[in-house]
Amino acid sequence: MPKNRTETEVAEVARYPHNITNRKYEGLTEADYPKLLYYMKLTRASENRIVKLYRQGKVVGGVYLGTGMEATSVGSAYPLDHSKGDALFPLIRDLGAMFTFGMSPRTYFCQYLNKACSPTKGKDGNIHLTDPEHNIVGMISHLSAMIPPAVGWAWALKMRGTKGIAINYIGNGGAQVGDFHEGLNFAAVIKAPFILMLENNQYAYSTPNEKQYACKNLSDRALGYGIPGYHIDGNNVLEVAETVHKAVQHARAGNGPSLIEAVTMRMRGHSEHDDHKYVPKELLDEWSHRDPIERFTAFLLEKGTVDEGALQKMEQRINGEVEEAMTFAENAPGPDPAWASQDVYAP
Amino acid sequence: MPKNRTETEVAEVARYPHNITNRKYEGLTEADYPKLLYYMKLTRASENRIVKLYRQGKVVGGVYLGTGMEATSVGSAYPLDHSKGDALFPLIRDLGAMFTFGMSPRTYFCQYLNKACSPTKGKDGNIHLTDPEHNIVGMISHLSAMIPPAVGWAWALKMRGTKGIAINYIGNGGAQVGDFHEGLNFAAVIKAPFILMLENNQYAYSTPNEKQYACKNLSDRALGYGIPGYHIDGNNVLEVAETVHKAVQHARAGNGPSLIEAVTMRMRGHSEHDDHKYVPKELLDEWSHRDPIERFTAFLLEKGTVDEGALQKMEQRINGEVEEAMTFAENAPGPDPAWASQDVYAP
Amino acid sequence: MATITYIQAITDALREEMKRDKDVFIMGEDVGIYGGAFRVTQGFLEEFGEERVVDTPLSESAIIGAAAGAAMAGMRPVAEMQFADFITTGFNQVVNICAKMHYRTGYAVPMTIRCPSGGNVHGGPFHSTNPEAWFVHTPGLKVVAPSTPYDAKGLLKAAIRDNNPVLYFEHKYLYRRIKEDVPDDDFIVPIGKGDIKREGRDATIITYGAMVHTALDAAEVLAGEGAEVEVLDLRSLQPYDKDLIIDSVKRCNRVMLLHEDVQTGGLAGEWAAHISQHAFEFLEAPIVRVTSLDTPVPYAPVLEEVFLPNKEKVLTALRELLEY
Amino acid sequence: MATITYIQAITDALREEMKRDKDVFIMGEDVGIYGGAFRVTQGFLEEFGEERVVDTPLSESAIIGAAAGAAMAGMRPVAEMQFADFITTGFNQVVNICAKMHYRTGYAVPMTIRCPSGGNVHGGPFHSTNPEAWFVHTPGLKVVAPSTPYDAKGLLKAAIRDNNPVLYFEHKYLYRRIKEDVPDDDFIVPIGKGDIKREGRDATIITYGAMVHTALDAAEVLAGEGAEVEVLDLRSLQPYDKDLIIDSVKRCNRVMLLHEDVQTGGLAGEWAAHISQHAFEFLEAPIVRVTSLDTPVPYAPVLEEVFLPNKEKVLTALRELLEY
Ligand SMILES: Cc1ncc(C[n+]2csc(CCOP(=O)(O)OP(=O)(O)O)c2C)c(N)n1
Ligand SMILES: Cc1ncc(C[n+]2csc(CCOP(=O)(O)OP(=O)(O)O)c2C)c(N)n1
Ligand SMILES: [Mg+2]
Ligand SMILES: [Mg+2]
Repeated sequence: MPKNRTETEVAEVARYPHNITNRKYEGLTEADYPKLLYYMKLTRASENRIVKLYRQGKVVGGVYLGTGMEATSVGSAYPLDHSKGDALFPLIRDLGAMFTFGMSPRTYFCQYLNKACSPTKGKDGNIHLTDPEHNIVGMISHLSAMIPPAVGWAWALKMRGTKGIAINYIGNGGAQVGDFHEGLNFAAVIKAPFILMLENNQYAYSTPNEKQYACKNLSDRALGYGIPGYHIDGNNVLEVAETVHKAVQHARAGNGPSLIEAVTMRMRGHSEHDDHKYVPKELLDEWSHRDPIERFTAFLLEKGTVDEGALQKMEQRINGEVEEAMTFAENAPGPDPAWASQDVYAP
Repeated sequence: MPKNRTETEVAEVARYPHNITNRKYEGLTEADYPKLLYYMKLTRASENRIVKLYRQGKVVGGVYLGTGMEATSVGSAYPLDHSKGDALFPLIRDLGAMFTFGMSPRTYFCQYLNKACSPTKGKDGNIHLTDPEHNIVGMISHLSAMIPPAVGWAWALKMRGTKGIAINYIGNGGAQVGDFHEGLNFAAVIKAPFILMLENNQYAYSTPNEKQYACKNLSDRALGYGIPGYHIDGNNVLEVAETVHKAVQHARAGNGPSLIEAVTMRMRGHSEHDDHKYVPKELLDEWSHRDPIERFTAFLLEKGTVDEGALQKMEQRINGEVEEAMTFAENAPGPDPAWASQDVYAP
Repeated sequence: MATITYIQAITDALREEMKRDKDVFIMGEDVGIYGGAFRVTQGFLEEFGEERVVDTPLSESAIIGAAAGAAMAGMRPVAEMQFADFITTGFNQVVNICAKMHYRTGYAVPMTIRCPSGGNVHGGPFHSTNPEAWFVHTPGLKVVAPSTPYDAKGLLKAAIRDNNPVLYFEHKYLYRRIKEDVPDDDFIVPIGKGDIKREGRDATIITYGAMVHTALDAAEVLAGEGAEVEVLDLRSLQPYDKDLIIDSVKRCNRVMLLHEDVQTGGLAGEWAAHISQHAFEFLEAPIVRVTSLDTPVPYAPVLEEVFLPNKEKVLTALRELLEY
Repeated sequence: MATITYIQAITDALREEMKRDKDVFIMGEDVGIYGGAFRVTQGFLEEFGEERVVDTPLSESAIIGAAAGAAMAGMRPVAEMQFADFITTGFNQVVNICAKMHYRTGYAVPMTIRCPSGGNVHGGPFHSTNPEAWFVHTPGLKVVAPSTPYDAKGLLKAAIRDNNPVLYFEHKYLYRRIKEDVPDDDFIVPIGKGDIKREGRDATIITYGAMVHTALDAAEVLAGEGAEVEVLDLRSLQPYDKDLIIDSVKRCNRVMLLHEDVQTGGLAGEWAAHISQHAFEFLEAPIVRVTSLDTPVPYAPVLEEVFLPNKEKVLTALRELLEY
């Protein structure tokens, strides 16, 4: 048997797990750091608020959280810019990316509460969010199915002569679906300005990675498409943003797609009704020490980028925003029943 | 951008293109060589005969040939054995594999002429052959769709405690379909005794490889499934048989699937109605010097394994077998019209 | 006899079949350690081991295709779709591999695909559909859709023992809402046989799945108003009980076709064609269809209510039918 | 005016639309250098360039999905399936991405999927099917299936200009067998409008695609026997021309539903339900279905002949219908 000569190279930055180091991160300046922290904290605060509402029975259907994954989510969206034509195709755990892309907390709460003001008008649920104003396209449930459309969107950006990019997300479970393969291969062949962000949070519902795939790193698959593959620490927001920045440069230069595997952990159940019992306690304990927000906060304090006062202000601001948005949504009217039969077809 | 550290390692034997070297090929003895030649020649003779029939208007539908690919087809089936429970899931260009697996020329001609004696009873066409007696399962047209069932079959062999293996084939076009990914990944996870033989014959219908994929070698994809990947000379029947032999040992030892990319060339049109004009003449010329049968014959003569007399005898035997089978099929009755509505369901 | 829920009936059938036949095994996403998204196979991993209760990768096409291959090689897989909706990503395996294999090659494909389906659970466009009609329209497949614990158990056993690919649609809304006494001893409900769930003489409602209960509720109301409405539960959708339909129509002369699936191109059409061809002279009123709207399934409860058929909609249409 | 074949009409429509609107582009397997398996786009690569005539990898799901994404971002892709049969491997993209996008998100998906379909060309189980019914049963999609060069051209233009995903089923049997005069100037055939291809008064055949010609042939024979059979070509299958159907049934009072697709769960059922609900009082005979057998499409000509509807089968059923 031949040795496969190696696994895909792990990106230089990815000696995982490690702490955030005080080096220069490509594509970022220190002025970006507090913003990254803000989006991560806004994300967690919003999700915590939804959980409360859920426990009060005010949410219809399931609640899906990105707790523990905020660095991946926020860091990956940060280098992109909807006003440049970039488009975001997020998954259910990517609230952070949506906020970073410009979506307002109101939109989130309206959507989760199925209100008339929700971007899907109550026709789709939970975080299948669409926010056309910010080029955010809501996912369908079928995992990996958004990859081909996201690639097609990216392709259209190229056909139209823009420099825009589309970024899409996939899980360590969803990466086993055929569309992952067809979409990424097609993107590579047409050199679509496309980034696939693989959020490897160790589980797919209750299924651990050894039952999902047998390769070492999912980023190794990049080799089979002839595109750059990165394997990075998904709990270091700076490393995530830096890596996506590189992929963005690669795409904007006309060199096509990249695959980025961010290693992180889903710190809650698949959805809030899932007791998460199948995850060994030690594993959760271990990961709790790598919380992306706590880690980054400690780093910023140590570095002196922020001080306690600034942190407090940030938290106040976030609490205010979340409460405002939630109150707005709670008081907003529900969808008009007549909408049920409308807009199946475009005019 | 990180360098992907490497492409999959090319199998040691695969300094392609090269001539057949006079070394020891694992899993083979010199006594096997004339048999390999026989199957290759039988394949080409049978296909040439079908083309004649086709030109006489005696064949319904398309004719698909493996001309130029006989070494890949025959060499890959040779290390397996249906009497050990091994199963063959061939494609349209794998007549050589079917003969090697034990199927008779009669079956081939009955099938191509849609006779009652055809294994699909006239219900399926051309070389969608099924030969249950020899564990040959006929393909469906949808490329890559046979991978999951072939994996499932292999899995069943394992569940039932046998040492059997299933081998399935895929093209350089078909390898872009989602089932390639889902099937191979699943096989890797469950360690199914499975071999996927990728016949890279440079074209998919009229589409050249650079429009199918952007990676260097399709065998690099093995890395993304955590299985051995081989990139070999598909026109050297010994190298093909040796590589499959290794994959067989790997599978029988319980270590799971392998992916083998055999580099070869489709020397005729996609089907006989295709004029093949889109293939540069120089490319065909170049490949014509690598004809797997001529090459192997020259090697055997030089080595002294066979002499001209033996070759002549072999040809006579083959011609006799082909004529007998064809005459049998031509004279055989067609399917009973009543069969059209029968056997949709198993009893 | 024990009083069990619809979902328990499914669990019981699976367990009993696995004990009866060692070739039966279970595969799907999260069916092992988690016991399935709906906990149908909870405890099975411990009871039957990893070899027979297989947590698969997230790959519907591989699940269905591998099940088909294993079935052809002599096993009897029961594959679970986490939701029926996800069968669309394995669609080709179902309609081209499973459905056509026996006709083309003579290889039997004895496998069952369990599909938790249906709405009224606020699941939205991708967790609420009733995709059975696509498969009824694919020769080579069998399709069943029980409405009661008894039928759920008997049909699942029949499906597992059948030598063909059977799609088993289990309605999520019924899982824990419907209970009944089910005999302890082994029984099957034959595929292809319908069941009169309520006898009548003034009109027949032909339906299946969750809508059987909606039909029964409506029939009960009308009984109070003096009309006797028959409720025919098809149970099997392919093959379906053509004779029972004709027999009922001949007796009741008015027909409502009711299903939760969307209307255009749906199964009610098939039944209407059958009836209008074979019971034409017995019809005393137009055949009426009551179905969901022709839209994706909306998420918000207030929209889903407009979308789905319910007792009131059935009653309104029934009254019209009876007055015709 | 020029006399052109059905396949030429498709080519002409594509070329004219690509000239008219620079957002229109073509993608699919072998559509470029080869000009498509049926040579529909021969010469397009030279004429429009690689950017607008794209040879794709062998990946139906990526083709359909990428087309959808490009459409959402403002393009108007026309994706070719090499054979309609292969749409099953991209099924999820069609029914869950394309069909539901506008309803859920408000993004329009202006794309066309060309699907060379149908049998009688000895293509066997995987190159002969008529998969339209699955899509008619999926809200959010439009489905058309022309029978003549005029309709082929006008409907393809309408499909490309439509702001929704349109599945365009072009029947391979008709490609080079049917010719007619087609105006040179720009025209469309509106989606949703049927066409009376032959007027009659004694019975109506409702059909589409290749079967329109079978129906016309049968009607011609019966005209010689003194019966006037109307032939209603639906052209669009979703939406379909409900009013025209009812109007015709009201005039002719006897109905045959004819399609090449298999019967159970097929479109004839939909039409039967519509008629038996809305023209009940005008029916003087049972509604008759003539369709293919409920089997995969067999390969051998002698078997395919048994499988498919043809003039003789239609005539036999028509005579019975007229005598009822
Ligand atoms: C095609 C498909 N099959 C099944 C499901 C049901 N399902 C929803 S989430 C999930 C697990 C997803 O795991 P992963 O991709 O790792 O994403 P994560 O939830 O961990 O972020 C499954 C099986 C689905 N959504 N799509
Ligand atoms: C899923 C699918 N899409 C399209 C086709 C039509 N088709 C038949 S053969 C072919 C090219 C196949 O190329 P490759 O896989 O390289 O096999 P080869 O013919 O070269 O052996 C295509 C596109 C098909 N058979 N299956
Ligand atoms: Mg995960
Ligand atoms: Mg090829």
